[in-house]
Amino acid sequence: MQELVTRAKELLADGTVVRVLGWKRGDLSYNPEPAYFNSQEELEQFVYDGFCGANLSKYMIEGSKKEGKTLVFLKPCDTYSFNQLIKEHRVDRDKAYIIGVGCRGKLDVEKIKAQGIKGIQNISGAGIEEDTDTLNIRTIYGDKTCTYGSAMLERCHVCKGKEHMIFDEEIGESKDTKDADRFAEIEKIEAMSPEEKFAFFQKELSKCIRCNACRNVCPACSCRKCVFDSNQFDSAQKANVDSFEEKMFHIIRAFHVAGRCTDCGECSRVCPQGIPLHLFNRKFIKDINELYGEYQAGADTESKGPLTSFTFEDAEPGIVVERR
Amino acid sequence: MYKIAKENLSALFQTIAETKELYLPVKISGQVNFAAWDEEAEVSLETLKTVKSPKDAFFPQSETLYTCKKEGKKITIDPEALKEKEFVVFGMKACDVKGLEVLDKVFLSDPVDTYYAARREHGIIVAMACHEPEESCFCKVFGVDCAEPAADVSVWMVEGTLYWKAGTEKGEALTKSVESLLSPVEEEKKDGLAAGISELEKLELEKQKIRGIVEQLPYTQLSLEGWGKEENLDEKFNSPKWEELYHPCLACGTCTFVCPTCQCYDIKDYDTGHGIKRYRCWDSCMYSDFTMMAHGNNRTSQMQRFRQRFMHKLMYFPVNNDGMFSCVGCGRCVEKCPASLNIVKVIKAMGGDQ
Amino acid sequence: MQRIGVFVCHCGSNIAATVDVKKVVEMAALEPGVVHAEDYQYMCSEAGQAKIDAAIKEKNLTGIVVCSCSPRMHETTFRNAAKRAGLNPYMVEIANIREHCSWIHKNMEEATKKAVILARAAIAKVSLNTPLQQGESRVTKRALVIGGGIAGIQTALDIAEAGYEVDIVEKTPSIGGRMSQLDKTFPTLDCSACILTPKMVEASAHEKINIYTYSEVEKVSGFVGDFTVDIRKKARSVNMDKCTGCGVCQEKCPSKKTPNEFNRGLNTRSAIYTPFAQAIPNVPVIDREHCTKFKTGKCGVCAKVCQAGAIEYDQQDEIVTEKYGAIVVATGFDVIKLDQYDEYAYSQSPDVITSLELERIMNAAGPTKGHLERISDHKAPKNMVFIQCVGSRCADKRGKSYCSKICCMYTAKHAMLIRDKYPDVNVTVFYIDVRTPGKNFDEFYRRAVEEYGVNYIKGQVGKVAPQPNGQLLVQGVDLIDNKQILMEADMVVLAAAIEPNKDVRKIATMLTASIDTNNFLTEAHPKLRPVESPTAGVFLSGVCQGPKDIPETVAQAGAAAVKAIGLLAKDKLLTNPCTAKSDELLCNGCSTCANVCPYGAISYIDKEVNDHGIRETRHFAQVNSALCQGCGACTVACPSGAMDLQGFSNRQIIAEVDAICR
Amino acid sequence: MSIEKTNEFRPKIVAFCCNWCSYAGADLAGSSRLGYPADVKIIRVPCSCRVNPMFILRAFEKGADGVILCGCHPGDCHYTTGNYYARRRMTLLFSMLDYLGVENGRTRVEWVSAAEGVKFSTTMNEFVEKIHSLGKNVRLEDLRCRN
Amino acid sequence: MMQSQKEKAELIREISGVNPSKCMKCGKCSASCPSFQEMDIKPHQFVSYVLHEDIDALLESKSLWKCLSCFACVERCPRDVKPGKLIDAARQMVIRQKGADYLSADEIPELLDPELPQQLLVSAFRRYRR
Repeated sequence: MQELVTRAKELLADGTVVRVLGWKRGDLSYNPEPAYFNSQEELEQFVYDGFCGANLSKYMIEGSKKEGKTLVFLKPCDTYSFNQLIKEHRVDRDKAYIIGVGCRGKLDVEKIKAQGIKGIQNISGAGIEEDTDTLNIRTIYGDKTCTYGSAMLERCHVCKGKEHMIFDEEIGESKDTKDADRFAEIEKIEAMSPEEKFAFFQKELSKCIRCNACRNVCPACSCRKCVFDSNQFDSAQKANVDSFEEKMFHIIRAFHVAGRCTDCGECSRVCPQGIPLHLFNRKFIKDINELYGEYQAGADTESKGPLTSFTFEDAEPGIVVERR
Repeated sequence: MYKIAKENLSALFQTIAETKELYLPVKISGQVNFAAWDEEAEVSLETLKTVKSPKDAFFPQSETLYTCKKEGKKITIDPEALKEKEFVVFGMKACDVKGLEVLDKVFLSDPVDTYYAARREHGIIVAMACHEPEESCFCKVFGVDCAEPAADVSVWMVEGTLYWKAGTEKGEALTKSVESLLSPVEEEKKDGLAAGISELEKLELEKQKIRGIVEQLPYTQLSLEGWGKEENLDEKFNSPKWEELYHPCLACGTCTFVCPTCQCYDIKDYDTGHGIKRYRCWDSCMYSDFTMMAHGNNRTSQMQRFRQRFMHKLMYFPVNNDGMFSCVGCGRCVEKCPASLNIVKVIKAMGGDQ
Repeated sequence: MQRIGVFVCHCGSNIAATVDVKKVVEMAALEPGVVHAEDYQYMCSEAGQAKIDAAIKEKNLTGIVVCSCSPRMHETTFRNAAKRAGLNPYMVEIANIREHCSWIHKNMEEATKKAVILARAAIAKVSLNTPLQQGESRVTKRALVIGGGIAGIQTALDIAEAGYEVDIVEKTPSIGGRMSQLDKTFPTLDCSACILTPKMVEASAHEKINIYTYSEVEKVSGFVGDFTVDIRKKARSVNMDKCTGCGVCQEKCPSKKTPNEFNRGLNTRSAIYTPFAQAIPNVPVIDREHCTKFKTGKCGVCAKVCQAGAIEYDQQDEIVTEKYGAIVVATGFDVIKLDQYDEYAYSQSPDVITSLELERIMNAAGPTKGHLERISDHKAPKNMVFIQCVGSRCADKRGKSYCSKICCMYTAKHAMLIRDKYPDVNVTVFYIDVRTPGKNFDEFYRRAVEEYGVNYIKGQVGKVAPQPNGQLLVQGVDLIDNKQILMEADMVVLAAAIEPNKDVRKIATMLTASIDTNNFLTEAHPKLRPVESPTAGVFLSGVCQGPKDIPETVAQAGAAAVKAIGLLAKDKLLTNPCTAKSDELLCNGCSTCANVCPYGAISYIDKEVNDHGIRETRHFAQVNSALCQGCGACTVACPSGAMDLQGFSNRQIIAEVDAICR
Repeated sequence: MSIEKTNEFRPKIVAFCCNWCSYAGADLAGSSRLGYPADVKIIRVPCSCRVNPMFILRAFEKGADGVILCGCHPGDCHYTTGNYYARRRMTLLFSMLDYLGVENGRTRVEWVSAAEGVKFSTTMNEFVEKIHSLGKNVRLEDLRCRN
Repeated sequence: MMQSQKEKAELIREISGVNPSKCMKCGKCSASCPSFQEMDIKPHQFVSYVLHEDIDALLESKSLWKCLSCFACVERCPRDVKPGKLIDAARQMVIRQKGADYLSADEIPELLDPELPQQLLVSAFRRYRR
């Protein structure tokens, strides 16, 4: 991590960049926040550890509007989002100096708490250089441990790989964290009866409080004004008035990012109600892969997305029934 | 003071539910929130903080105000009926109860919000002590004692026994209705031979233990110096710190929707095809269309919206309400903010201003 | 709030027999905004239209709904009626209660109920209609034809004859194209040059036609009626005004080793050259790549021998910018490369040739002066084998999936000509199918077989193996006799597939005209608009659209000309107002909409906007309403709902949905 | 009206038809007097690619029991490519609805040319029958819209 | 188990992965075939036999054992039909029939005869090793 700080200071000093977009140490051991650093002194607050899950690429939409170049730290999975944003002219490549940072999986404090660990005072073992599989957690109620893997975000278990799709330089080692099949959960649901599926999603979506965190954090949701905030479709927008509204919102949210979603997993990470929102996006990804050929949004900045292209031989919508 | 064994609680809930609506922390798909009780409900009283605060029970996220119906060219208006049935909210925490005091200031002062008032009138609160406070809690900063929740009924859960103490007339009435399931606590009896102390003493020890833990919490020593005073208003408002602080904010409504004191709402119409339902729903000052008017919005940047939330909680509200902050230190926003921003970071960052 | 009038038509008994028209009127009158409702026997009649006229004027209507037959029938009628009454014609909606209701339902109650709902939907829609104005755009009365082959020449001539200026841009030094390389043409066997040259001369002499040879289209902007095109005139190194076309320079040029493209590389040419004797213009160009002067700085023979002093070594490429109202693409074709077809030994033996090479060999002006001989040893062949479908109808990557269409006929032509001129040469044709649809085509083929004794074998050749003695061993199959055939041939002629000119892709991109997977330009409609590109103002002439023979090409060239003339004849273009429109405050410039637009109607601009007090420069989509045809693909592709379709807006369609589901 | 009072389930069905092929196909069905149930109500759109998934969900929200989208046959689109985009969009949308446990069969896409009056009528008859067999839409409706 | 001609045709299509309806009857396979003269059913006919589901005749044909599996027909077929693969598949069917479907690798030596093309052995092993 110190290497990142040193390099950031160098780049600030030699004028390559005028600011740094990274993560700032939080006031608890697990809540660093995305932050701009404008000087070498401010960089003393910089942190990069297992809790730096936030994908900084979307912040570069604003970053691109600022004067001068911004140094941005991107994890391997974040670089897909950045590419996609370039493709959609939402960020300016020339305004960004990208350091691809290593990643050994990102942690979710909710997963630690779910293991019955309360009153956390300090967590060690989350550092990026620490080569340990155990997190040691000091709490008000005694010392606890858990494995790194058990505290990892879902997305890291199905990691797309630790390669940066776009960068100016790369710093730091990564560790492969993939230990599950990306589509296993989707297949499990697909195999359910319609009644079971309906019950499953009804229950999950009933938790939705329409806070819009999933939308606002999503790098693909970069509309100036979401259709759900416009008066064209008069949606309930922020009110959880009827179960239909939740379904409508989540279907359309996923549909709007279909073919553009890089599966960065931010939506699931931020949901205050723990709704596995990636199940929607990933369903579309799976369908696109199966019906229109493998496609990974954000793997490049040129390719045409699957919903803005077609082939004459595309499957008919009836395939949905035939495949069952 | 009464008590009931933990294993008999479901009988208690059943009895309450026979005559009243009962809301309590229920786990659904892995998350605990206040919900109506039924026999299948997975009740989770151990959960310290429900994701959303229980303010829904009094001020629902969405509620219909009235319905317009159209027949031919005639329009009729039916106001929604006010709450008439008694209901019990079981397991609210001291901070949540304090949150209601904040809401009362808003909704029960003139003009009275009749929908809210009806719910307050018919709602019976059973508040529970926080036996294992966590690192995100800072209720003590706002003068809340989580060991001694004051409500219609206060309850403690010690070693598998729920202790029950009515605090108001409503609470007495509720106690009466379930008396058959409760047994009185005999103040003199030293039940634990080894401990040799009475149950009341044991309860006092538990409260002290809780207060001890609270002292150790990282945010407990937070200073509110400078906040809530009119003379500092301009200085806080104009502080350059806001510009640095707001950056990570995603402009989602998580903090406002989990907050026990946020009380802003929007009023919208829904066309059902047969008429219009006018409903109100929580709004969030984090949203770009909050207080949107025909000419646009008086807060045009996210910094201004971000500032609004904290200035409201820590300045405008206390200035207008005899120093009562509209934050109760429940720490839900600390836990749930997707960008790890929170009111504590704001208080700390701005604390050094004066 | 709109003031809506509803007019319910009985259509005699067509509607009234199954729909209670009075009930529809009664129910419609209750809808919000409806201030007038009436019924009439025939709404489309003059008396019916007069009722509409009167109601609009008396009740000050802002929108009307006519419940009648299909809008495909009378929408225009009622729009015109509204217009006459002073109402914007796009404030009219039709509820189709005949085709979609009275004619298909028997139960009066049901049909009436449905008619009421359809009326409600139309009322709900019209409440959200906004007056739309047909846009106008001016038309530059000049056409550009890209490609100077027979297709381009014919199109240019036809347009010029109608009185409009036409520019032809031709990449090579002369117009004439593929047809100028041909010897004879089927099925009449007249000499290609004899019929083409007069056309070339006519085009070059026509006062309305301006020819840019040795030039290429560099950039296209604008849209139908108003294109701006940059044309690069490549440096010819010869002054066109001074040159007399005497040809001395070519004779004296010491560098004569360059493969002659016109003769398909069968012989060589000088570095300063005109591609062929009848070239127009008859002005040579210096091929700078092969010219000693340009390569080494030494030489300059041509300048010395040129009496007219026309040689200008320091000439530079020149960019000409012109405005056009219409653009015709006539970029033609080439034959495919055969290096992948090892089994036919095309790369190994000079005596395995393509049919186009045979054309040059047979041509009196060709490398052998029209004498049929082997390229390897100049001996006259005794046995010739023609192989059909080389690279055509091919499922693999080596060839093309389509039928090249012209090969069957030109092979019959070649076989016939050879048998006629050299009766002792045996000609064998291996074919898969012989396709001769066309006037006198099959008769022509039969003559080759019956009168000229050409040996047609149903079957394909598997291998051509050059032998040490210079012969070609051909191994084929006769599927009728079910025999494998091994025969020696002196020459093998391959009917190579044709493909669109390689440059078409570049040109299509500039024009935002769509092309198919085979690089043929796509027509606006495969049956009904075969000479128009989906991009307005762009027309297709000749093989760039699909394989064609000469008469078809000429016919299509004429058709493309007529379409272009039809456009140029207009002073102004009225545009369909039901076009997409982007909300500049919502659009984030992501370009998704442009990716799905089939007409290239969407471009992006950077402009300062005032978004409720926030002033900033934003990058957003703009729809060119002259190009947009109003399909709405962009509106759905746009995630933020910034793109909407006028006349079929999101809110209008939703209002219809709501009214129906109510 | 008395139809409303009978207990028989009368589905609400929205049919989006493209202006150039399917709407004309429906007109042809009409002029050929090829009947189909009155439950089907047609909305005219310029092209199948104009149909936003939100329109379909909106219909269900407001109480539709089935939604069918008709457009030109692939390759015949008046705008050359519109129905290809529609095809992908609808395939993905339908797949998502199926995944959420909404009965498949409530949505359908059919390519109907201007000459296929018979096909239009048969398709609508089949579709109405299918919706009858599925019964009322309860998984995608908004309860507020119930009568 | 007795299979109908239709089932056999299905099987042969499945084993070979060939779609015989792609054939445009150009005969290039037969034109390319080095063993053409010795075959009773010619390579292009193979495709048509499968298309017309006349499999028994095919299985009895001596052509099966004359094909060298040089795959010239596969390489040169302009329609990507791969007649050679059909022949290969037909041979598989015969072998499977003899050994009651899916014989094991050690049974193969006794089935060997000098006429058997080597390619067949190789592909047989490839298949039966699965």
